[in-house]
Amino acid sequence: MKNGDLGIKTTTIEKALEWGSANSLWPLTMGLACCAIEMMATQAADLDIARFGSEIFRNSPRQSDLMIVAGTTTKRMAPRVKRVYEEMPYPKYVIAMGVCVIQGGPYVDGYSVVMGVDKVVPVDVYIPGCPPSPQALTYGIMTLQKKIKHETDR
Amino acid sequence: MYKIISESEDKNKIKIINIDKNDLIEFMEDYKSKGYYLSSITGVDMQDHLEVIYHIHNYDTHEYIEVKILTTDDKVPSLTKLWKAAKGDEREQYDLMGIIFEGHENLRRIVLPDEWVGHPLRKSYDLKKVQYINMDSEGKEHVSYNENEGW
Amino acid sequence: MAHYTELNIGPIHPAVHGILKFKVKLQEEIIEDVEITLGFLHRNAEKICELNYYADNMVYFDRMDYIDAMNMELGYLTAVEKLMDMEVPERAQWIRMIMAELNRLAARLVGLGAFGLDMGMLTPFFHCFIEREKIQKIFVEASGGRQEVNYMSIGGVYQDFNDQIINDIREFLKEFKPYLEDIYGMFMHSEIFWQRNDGIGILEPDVALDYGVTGPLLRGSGIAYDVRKDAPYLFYDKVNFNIPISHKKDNMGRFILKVEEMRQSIRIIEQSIDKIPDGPYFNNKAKKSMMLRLKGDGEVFSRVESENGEFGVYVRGNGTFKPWRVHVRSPAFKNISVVPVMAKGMMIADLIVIIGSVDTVIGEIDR
Amino acid sequence: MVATVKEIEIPKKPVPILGSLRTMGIVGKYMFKKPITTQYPEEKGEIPERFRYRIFLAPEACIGCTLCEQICPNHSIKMEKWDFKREDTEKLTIETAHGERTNLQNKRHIYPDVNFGTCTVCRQCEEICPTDAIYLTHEFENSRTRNSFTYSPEELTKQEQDVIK
Amino acid sequence: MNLLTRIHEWFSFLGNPASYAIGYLLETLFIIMFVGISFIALIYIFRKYMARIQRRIGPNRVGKFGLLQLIADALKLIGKESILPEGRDDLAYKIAPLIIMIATLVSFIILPFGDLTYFGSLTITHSKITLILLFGILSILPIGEILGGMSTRSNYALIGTMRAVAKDVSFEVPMLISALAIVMISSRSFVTGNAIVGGFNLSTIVTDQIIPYGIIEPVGLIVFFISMIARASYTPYDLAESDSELITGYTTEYSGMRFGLFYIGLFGMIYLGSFFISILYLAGSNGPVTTDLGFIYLFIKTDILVLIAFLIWVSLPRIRIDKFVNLGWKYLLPLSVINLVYAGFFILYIR
Repeated sequence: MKNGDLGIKTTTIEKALEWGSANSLWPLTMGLACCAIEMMATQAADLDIARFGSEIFRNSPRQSDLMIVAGTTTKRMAPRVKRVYEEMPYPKYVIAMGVCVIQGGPYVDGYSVVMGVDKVVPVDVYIPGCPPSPQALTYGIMTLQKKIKHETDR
Repeated sequence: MYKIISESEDKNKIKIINIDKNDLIEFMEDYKSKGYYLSSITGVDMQDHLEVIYHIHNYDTHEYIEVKILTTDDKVPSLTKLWKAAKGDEREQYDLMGIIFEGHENLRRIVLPDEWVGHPLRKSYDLKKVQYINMDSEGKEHVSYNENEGW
Repeated sequence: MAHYTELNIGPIHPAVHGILKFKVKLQEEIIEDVEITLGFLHRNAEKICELNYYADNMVYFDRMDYIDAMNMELGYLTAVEKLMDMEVPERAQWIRMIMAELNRLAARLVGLGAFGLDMGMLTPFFHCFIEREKIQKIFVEASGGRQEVNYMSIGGVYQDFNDQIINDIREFLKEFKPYLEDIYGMFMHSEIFWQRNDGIGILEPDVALDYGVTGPLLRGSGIAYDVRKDAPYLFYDKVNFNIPISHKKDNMGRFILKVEEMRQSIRIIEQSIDKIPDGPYFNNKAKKSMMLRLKGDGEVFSRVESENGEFGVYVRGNGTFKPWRVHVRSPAFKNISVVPVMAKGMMIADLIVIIGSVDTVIGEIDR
Repeated sequence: MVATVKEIEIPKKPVPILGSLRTMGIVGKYMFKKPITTQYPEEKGEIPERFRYRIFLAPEACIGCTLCEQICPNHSIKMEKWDFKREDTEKLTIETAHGERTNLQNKRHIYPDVNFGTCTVCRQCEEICPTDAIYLTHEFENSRTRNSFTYSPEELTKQEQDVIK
Repeated sequence: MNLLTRIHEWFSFLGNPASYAIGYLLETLFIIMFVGISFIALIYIFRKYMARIQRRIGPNRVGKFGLLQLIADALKLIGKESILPEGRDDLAYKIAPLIIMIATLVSFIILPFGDLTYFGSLTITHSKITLILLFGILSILPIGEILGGMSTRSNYALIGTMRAVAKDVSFEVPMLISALAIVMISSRSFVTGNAIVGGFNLSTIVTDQIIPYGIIEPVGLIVFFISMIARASYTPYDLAESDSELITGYTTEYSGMRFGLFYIGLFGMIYLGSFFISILYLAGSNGPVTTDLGFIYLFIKTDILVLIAFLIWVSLPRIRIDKFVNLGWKYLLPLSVINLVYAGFFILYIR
């Protein structure tokens, strides 16, 4: 390859940026329901999520990279979730935490719950559990990091 | 003077007083003057009629009383003039059960958007007819039966 | 014509403890009017309860006040057991009481931590969660669930206490007492904390009663109303504890009162842990293969003291396996309705503190 | 009635600056204490025995009674046909909460199929199962990048790393 | 001997004009690089320190002990999309973070850093009025805040800006007056008791500080410290970007690297302030044993101050805006004036 130098260089830069965004996922403080408390517990001392660089929970969607949809997304909330998602800058990632946001969870019979947040925003990683324990959420974040670095396809 | 139709007890030893719905205001005014406060309002759909159950509570004598009225035309008098606690409760019961509280100054839906069709806690509410909500750029919510127009 | 700034606080905002919208009319920084919009977490639990068997509905009650799951379960169970005329063995009742108080502690800890965060105090939050984690470990040991425990069942509890759990609870209490004083000190020694809370969010007792407010908010206004004393359920009439009240009527009084209640909870647990008798932890009438075949008839209204106040459950049965109507008297729903009264004329920063002091849980408000 | 009402004591207001210094002292004290963090992926921390997360199935014990399907609050469990070869399991003895059971049969050959995307881990199925065929385990590392969480009866018997979705 | 002449010596084969030019350039680069590296170290230390207080571990996965965490953060912020909000004031929106960043960096160049072995004095700016220059540059910072807040047309940012302005106005004055007291004291030599020229020169202030001025006028130190934390908008005075009320105040609408610049400004301000205090009140680069290690002394003093500021950040709640402005005008201003009068009497006494 004669003119491949440039290609190698760009991939290296891309790799570096990927590495950067994988290791510094600043989550948005968006607790919707029960899972929010477990999200807070993940942030707290026992299972310090700061070890992975996700220390800073940003309040403004403009400054966050990761939206952890923690809790039931109701039909009234869905447009707002969508709007918040659109306010985030690229590259942005979404974790669906808990079964309510995966497929409706305990509220599948109901009339006012969205059956899966992936109908509203594109989801990168799904974490089942009701609510997922902090360990499970940490594992989910690690899965997301691997996904950003193209290391896994689980 | 109000007339007590019948008295009984529920399984938790709470006194149930059945009265006519036209006597409600008078009855509640009397009990308010005795030091009772409104605790909760429950609507029960009995399919041919609605039951509205008021739980009132006296903080001094520790007495709980259940007041039950029946209505066949969904309309009952509002208690907002007596207790402010009724404001939220009545809105909620209107929203979910479809009980119209006459005299409530702000009888709007509280947990569902204004355009929502039907009252979900009614036994006749069809859960299979799914409604979807969307929001326009000004923050107004719109409800439709079409899946593509909302979530 | 005065010029107003309109500020939407919520639905997603760090200060509202969940998803709730406050539409605030501001004149400079002074609040003229607050309008509350609810319903972003309306999960139709009451409707689903009508479609399910009695035993299934525990799941939905767990998720109402999601940080105080045990008391929610207790509220439902006391109602349903009365409806079914089911007796609960003594051992199960003591276990329930310990678990309910432990969960009250856990819920209060979340409240304290979030209250600190509302004011920009970063550290108490972490210390609160360290202690809460210990409580959750006890829950896991007993029931298998961390937060939404689903531990109690109709006629008793799912799993028995073993010696290790009792030891763990004792150990936890021993460590927790000085830690609680430390956390309390972190707040109380700071004069800025006093500035932010002293005389802020005044709630007059007659207003509180008019709005149907219960829990620490009502006790903070000087009215000694606690369901545990008013209409004792479980064995609350067999243990010694105080109902703290405060005539200060403001945030400060409520804060001290909440911490005092935590101390009383510790007292209750300490007393009841010695009193657990031997015996069955389950009523055989509701044994596991019978779970689907429990019938209820009649109507019942039962109330318990949850983290936020009087949590009432109205259940109507019609003789079948499924309840006809389940209604919840939500304390936080009543409590949040006084926020506009308390916040009027205050500053925007005070509103945040007031919301933190009312300590709402949205899952219970919208249900 | 043992519960008594007691008015709380309001402590004195702290002195400005000195009070804040005292707060800083209490907060700063913890700098010299050891962190309590569990380094999760390497050390799992102690997981209590009763901790429950993922559902597993012991197919030899399942008798296809559909009780779990009925009790599940949100219909996560569906019964599904599966040709599981029961070799000599009719003679198998299984110890259950109701004592020992022998001669277990699954005449309709139906086994539970769990949708873990809605399962709330409420443990009612484990509780009601008469033969303890369905049980919950500590397995919690099951996050996916795809929304496919329906476990067939066969997958329910496998470990998480063997179930590739 | 100072850094400039040292570099000039290295490059003297190029002739005088060229070597001096290179000298200035390298010197400035050196300081800016030093400042940049210590920013990174500072943020890393802050995270670890805060984690330690909260009984956590802090970042430790990226690189050894999480040392590469900040680089990952920076790379991410660079790679991030920078959203331009609709209805913005374009120029103001884009220039605001730059103003903050440049003002913070430039102010570091003015500080007298003291001596270091072999290199000699590290001070770059040799002016007689560095104190005034520094205050001049510090007063540029609010402009960045105001531009950033007003240009985005968000209500949160608007209220945040109002607060930022109130903060800057009410704390600039006590800060200046307490600095004036220092000028008064330093304009009379301790050693000889004679009047000396150059009270507005930071270098002179340092060299003349045999006893740290913080011991002579503790009131001034406290006033200055509080004002410094307030100017740097740290808790308890972080009203302008109070997390729980105003999302992030005037930076609410900023994303990507533009936000990163604000973020650096936040840490830069506390660093600068600590340098400033240790120069004015804690005898700067004067140390007990040798003057050769002056820079190290200054660095240690500064870091201790920064750690104290961080401890205040993590432990105290946020003050309310009216009390905050009251604090500035009703308590700090009179205190600083009293301090000024006291300084006057002090000068009379040492004569």
